[in-house]
Amino acid sequence: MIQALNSAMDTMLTRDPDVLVFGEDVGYFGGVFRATDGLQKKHGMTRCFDTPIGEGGIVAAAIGMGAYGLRPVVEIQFADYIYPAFDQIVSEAARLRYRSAGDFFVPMTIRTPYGGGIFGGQTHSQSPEALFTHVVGLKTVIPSTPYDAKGLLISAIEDDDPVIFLEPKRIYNGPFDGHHDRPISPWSQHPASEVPDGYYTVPLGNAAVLREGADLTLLAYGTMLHVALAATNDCGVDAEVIDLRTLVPLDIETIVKSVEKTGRCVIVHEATRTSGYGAELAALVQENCFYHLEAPIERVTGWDTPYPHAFEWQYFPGPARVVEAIQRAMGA
Amino acid sequence: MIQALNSAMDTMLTRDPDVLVFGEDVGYFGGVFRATDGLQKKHGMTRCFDTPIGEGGIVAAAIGMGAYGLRPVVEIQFADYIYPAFDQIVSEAARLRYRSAGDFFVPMTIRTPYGGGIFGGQTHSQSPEALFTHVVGLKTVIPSTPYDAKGLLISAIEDDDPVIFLEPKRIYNGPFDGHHDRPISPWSQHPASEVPDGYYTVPLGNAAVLREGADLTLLAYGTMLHVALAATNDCGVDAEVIDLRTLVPLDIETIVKSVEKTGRCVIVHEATRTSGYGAELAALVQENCFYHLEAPIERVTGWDTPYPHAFEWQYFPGPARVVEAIQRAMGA
Amino acid sequence: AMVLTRAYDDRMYRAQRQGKTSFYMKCTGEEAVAVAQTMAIDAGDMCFPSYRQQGILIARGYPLVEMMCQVYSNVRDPLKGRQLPIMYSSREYGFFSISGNLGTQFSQAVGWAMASAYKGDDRIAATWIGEGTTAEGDFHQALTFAAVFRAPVILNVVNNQWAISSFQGIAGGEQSTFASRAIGYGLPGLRVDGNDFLAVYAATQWAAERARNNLGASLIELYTYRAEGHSTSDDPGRYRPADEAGAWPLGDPVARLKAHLIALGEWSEEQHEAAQKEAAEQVRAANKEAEGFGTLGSGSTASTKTMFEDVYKGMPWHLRRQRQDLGV
Amino acid sequence: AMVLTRAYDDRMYRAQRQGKTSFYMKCTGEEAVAVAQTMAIDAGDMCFPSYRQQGILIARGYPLVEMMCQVYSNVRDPLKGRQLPIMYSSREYGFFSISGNLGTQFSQAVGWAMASAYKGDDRIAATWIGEGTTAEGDFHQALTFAAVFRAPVILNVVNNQWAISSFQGIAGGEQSTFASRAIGYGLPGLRVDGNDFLAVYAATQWAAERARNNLGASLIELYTYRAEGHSTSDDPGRYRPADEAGAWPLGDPVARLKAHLIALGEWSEEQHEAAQKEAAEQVRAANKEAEGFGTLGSGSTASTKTMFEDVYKGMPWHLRRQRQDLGV
Ligand SMILES: Cc1ncc(C[n+]2csc(CCOP(=O)(O)OP(=O)(O)O)c2C)c(N)n1
Ligand SMILES: Cc1ncc(C[n+]2csc(CCOP(=O)(O)OP(=O)(O)O)c2C)c(N)n1
Ligand SMILES: [Mg+2]
Ligand SMILES: [Mg+2]
Repeated sequence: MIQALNSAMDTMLTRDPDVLVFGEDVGYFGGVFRATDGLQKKHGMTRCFDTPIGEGGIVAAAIGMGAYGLRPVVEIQFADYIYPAFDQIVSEAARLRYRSAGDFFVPMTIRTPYGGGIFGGQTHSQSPEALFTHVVGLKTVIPSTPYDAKGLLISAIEDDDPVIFLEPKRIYNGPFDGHHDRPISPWSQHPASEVPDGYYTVPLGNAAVLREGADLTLLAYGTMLHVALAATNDCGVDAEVIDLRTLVPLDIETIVKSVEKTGRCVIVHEATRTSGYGAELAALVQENCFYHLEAPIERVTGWDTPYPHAFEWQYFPGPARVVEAIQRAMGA
Repeated sequence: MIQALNSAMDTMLTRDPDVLVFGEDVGYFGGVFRATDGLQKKHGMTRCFDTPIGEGGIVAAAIGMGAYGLRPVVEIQFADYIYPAFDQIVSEAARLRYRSAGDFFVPMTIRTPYGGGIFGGQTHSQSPEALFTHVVGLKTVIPSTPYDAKGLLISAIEDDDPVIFLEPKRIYNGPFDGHHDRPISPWSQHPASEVPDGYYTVPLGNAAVLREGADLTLLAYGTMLHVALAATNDCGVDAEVIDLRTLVPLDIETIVKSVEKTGRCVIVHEATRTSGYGAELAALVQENCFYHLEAPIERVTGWDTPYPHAFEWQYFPGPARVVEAIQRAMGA
Repeated sequence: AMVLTRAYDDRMYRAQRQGKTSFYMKCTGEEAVAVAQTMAIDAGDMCFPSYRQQGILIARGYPLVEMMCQVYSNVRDPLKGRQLPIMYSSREYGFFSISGNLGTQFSQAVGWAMASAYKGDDRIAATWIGEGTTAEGDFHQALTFAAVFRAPVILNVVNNQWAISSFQGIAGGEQSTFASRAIGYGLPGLRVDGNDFLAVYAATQWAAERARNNLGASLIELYTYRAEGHSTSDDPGRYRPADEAGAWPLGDPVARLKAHLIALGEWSEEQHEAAQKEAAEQVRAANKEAEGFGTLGSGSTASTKTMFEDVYKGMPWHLRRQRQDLGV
Repeated sequence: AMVLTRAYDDRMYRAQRQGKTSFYMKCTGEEAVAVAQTMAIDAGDMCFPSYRQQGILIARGYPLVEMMCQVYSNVRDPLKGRQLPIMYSSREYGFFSISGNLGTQFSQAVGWAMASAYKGDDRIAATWIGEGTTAEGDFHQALTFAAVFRAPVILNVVNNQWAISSFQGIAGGEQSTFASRAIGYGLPGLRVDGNDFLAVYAATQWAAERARNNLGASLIELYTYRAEGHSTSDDPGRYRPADEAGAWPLGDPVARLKAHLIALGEWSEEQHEAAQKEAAEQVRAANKEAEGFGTLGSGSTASTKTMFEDVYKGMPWHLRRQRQDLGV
């Protein structure tokens, strides 16, 4: 997936002189996860560069550049470190178009790796997506495959609104289905693993049905999408697995259509449970599909604790926990 | 309510030499809403003082003081201005006890006025409570009456965990039931408007049933609690009105007991809808009361836009909108 | 322009007192800052102001009527009634949307300047922040980024000695000057009498020159005095002596410039009175027109459905649904 | 202590390479900073370090075994396996819990110092930040609050010239020194050779004296060099010449102190070798004991149910329920 992201930025830097890429260790080094590897060498110091360690200043600079007319793409080294920029994101980027009645806007993309599974401890494992979904004026995008990662990132860069682009770092360098104790099945077995060269887009706001099924609807995104698929295989229930891809704006039709068909819904995310995005999904599903529901909507999530270093796999909501939820929903 | 809050801080400053009160314009001036009026004069410059305009620094100082062993009570002038302190709150205050295995903790209370209804425009009207309910390690409290305001604030100050104490500024100086076009019924008509002198507490984590009812459960907090009561009177439905008072930890039993009885639930808050705290409440209610529910859980909330200055009353979720939701729920 | 700014402030302040809007903020005593600085930079240069530089718009000839319509949140308000009064915005006049959140514009201005430099554009950015707000992280990030990326920007600290109720010492103004903050970043720091129109003009001209020649950013501390309350919601009587304003030795920038010009024989009492009359007249006329479009609460606003627009470039389904729920 | 610190680093680095834990960070070349500064302040003074001052704990005699158990996240880890290796915490030894979020400790230290002053306690606070992290808002807030409230704190900037892959210029180190940042706040700013043990000691003693006498805060820039990679996840070969470390003229603080002491006749090659042997031995023994309690992945951890503790002082219903869901 990391190469796909790199290719998306390379493609946009080539196509549009107004695109700039910057952040901490992003330029000469190419990013601590190598997402911007080679971009400075190819496009020059003025197009892809290192910044001081100040997330607030990075996002503020991007907002000012956006007001000028550029399309900044900034990297926050870990999602856990986005909070120093929170005021600039929430009070400024998200509100500028509205408060200026369209006079100014912020065509900025904030890329940041999120999620656990890498023994990163409590400050290299967070999944803060729910916070951004509550902030009106932001779009929140999370890819789960290399193909989508490139297509969605290009769409995000071309989008005229600020986009929070959360990257599942656990699958940066290969797939992971949550079975940490088993060999991993390679991307090649994954439908959307082929990444075309050059320009293409995957539109924001469209979910993808990755597996059709009749018995139950599984809603997931990012790394957990693969966990959901693994759980489906493990328990043999004919689940419909939906990859949300964009959290806001949400593809409600695809979800409602599926739940009206299956009558059962399990939501999976790695973020902490209380007020996580699963809460909004559960609220929407029961509002829109109440009379079709045959069982309570289940949420499988990270526990309401920080991500503990030594208990990585007790914390991570793996296939076993998803299977239990599926069985509870089917049993009900 | 403002006098009740002032009295709570006065009481605690008197009882406990480790309590300090500070923030922007809090000391000599007594706060832009007068919440700390007279406290510096009475308790001295070292107990109640003005700080530079730096919310991050204010909270950081409070965390350091907490690590020393003091009980800081800080004011963020408007909830809309808490974001510069977001990193210190989320990454530090909320996690310190956990990451140090109890070695250090933060007995800090952050007071901040929230909510609209005062023509404050988009940066003096926000209701960001949902963001804090998603952050593990924080407690989130919102009073709706003067009696509770004092008792809950004293409990918050005495609590050894960081508490986000959100104050409904619309009812600082008198009650408001959302009927902006009618004369207001005074606090005196409100059961919990009498505020005793001196020390007393209202425990965190307990909701209050403000009106018993058989037909439907109304969940609300802060200003909207009064709107919910007004709506109940307006539509004559026998609703049970529950004041959550503490959002985290939530009093789930009281809620479940009520919804199991009524089978219908309407949630009211002023914050924007998507991923607002109403989503978590809806998710919990359907998880815990699925087989008792006779109608979809309704959410009456602020719109997913910033708070627009000229459209105060089209934005504010007043009694009329609550009545509609109640009728939808009853009709279903 | 200073005279006009003051006349405008007086009128709008009265309008708020008459209940025609919810809120107003004057810049009385600080007119020289915005006006002289605007005159010292080019019309194409981009301003990232705080809420106390209405003088920029007036000096650039932005229509008074539009400013008033914004203050009244009426049907002609260019911001469609969304913003608190005085939170103007005009891309056309190089005036960035004012934020209620202090300090954020300071570091954004640096980004705009970086973009201008990247494009080889010779326009520069100028930004203003109150001395109280220098304590925010944005101030530090602005200076850091401006120094590291040699951004063509003028960073102005308006030291009017008060931040609502707290005097400049609470922001650290007693240990050192705000101008000296620049030293640690390797930026030039100038400190000028903000009530001396010509001094402000000269210092700004120097900094603009420097920025335009890509020699980098400058910080200017403008030492002035907030002669009125913080805003219409404020009561300075509670925290400072009533006569302090009068006692302030560096006086009124308008009176000082007037005296100076008269001494030079370039101006006269008569001309000044005439100018004041003309300004008052201009404001009166504009206000008449603006009030014609409605005042806050008069019900004459943009249509309610505009409330759901501009959250995003397009309107996603959930906002469309909410708009329908409201029935507009 | 410097020798011991280095021996400790070498052992733990090897342990990580052997897969006994997930992560490690060395302070090679910077040992003098933490060790000399710790010796120059009192045992009761409170330290708010970054992740590169393990020398503080070692200089204060914190048990190596406990440090190692933290690195191994094993059953004896005082932090119950919750934190990334090297994020130590010990209230007893005056060592504040290390945060993964850069810079936050700098302004917290000021708060601790304000509390100490409020209590009339004569203990002071000391805090460390990397030169790269000075760009964060916390740095500015720390200096502002320290100046305004005259907090008894020592603010140390460890300029090891690198921030992962970016050299100090990216943080603004070319336009001005980090020590000079203090000037704008009216604080003294000292700049010392961080590899000169005695210079570091003297500067710190002066600042501690000043703080203890309630004369206020000082900022010390410690100029040193990060001789190794940023962490075990880093590969400096990608961004700096392999021999740069060797070429660094101000050399190795251990070798320099050793040479100095030998010149004074206070120390000898033999004593030094003996000291190194002893340190290596001490570390070996401690590591044997620590590994006895398990290494990461060995399964020997605190019990899983502790994962749900200390989120709050008590355990609210939702965490109890989640613990039951996990079946522990
Ligand atoms: C982030 C933030 N914190 C607090 C406030 C509340 N507030 C509005 S103006 C003000 C005082 C600002 O003083 P100063 O920077 O000196 O500007 P002046 O009003 O003197 O022009 C404060 C504290 C705010 N608007 N934003
Ligand atoms: C808020 C935040 N942003 C980014 C990071 C990622 N990060 C960890 S260490 C580091 C470099 C810090 O360099 P410096 O401050 O010079 O300290 P040094 O490593 O040299 O001791 C970065 C960018 C972080 N941990 N926290
Ligand atoms: Mg001021
Ligand atoms: Mg460094």
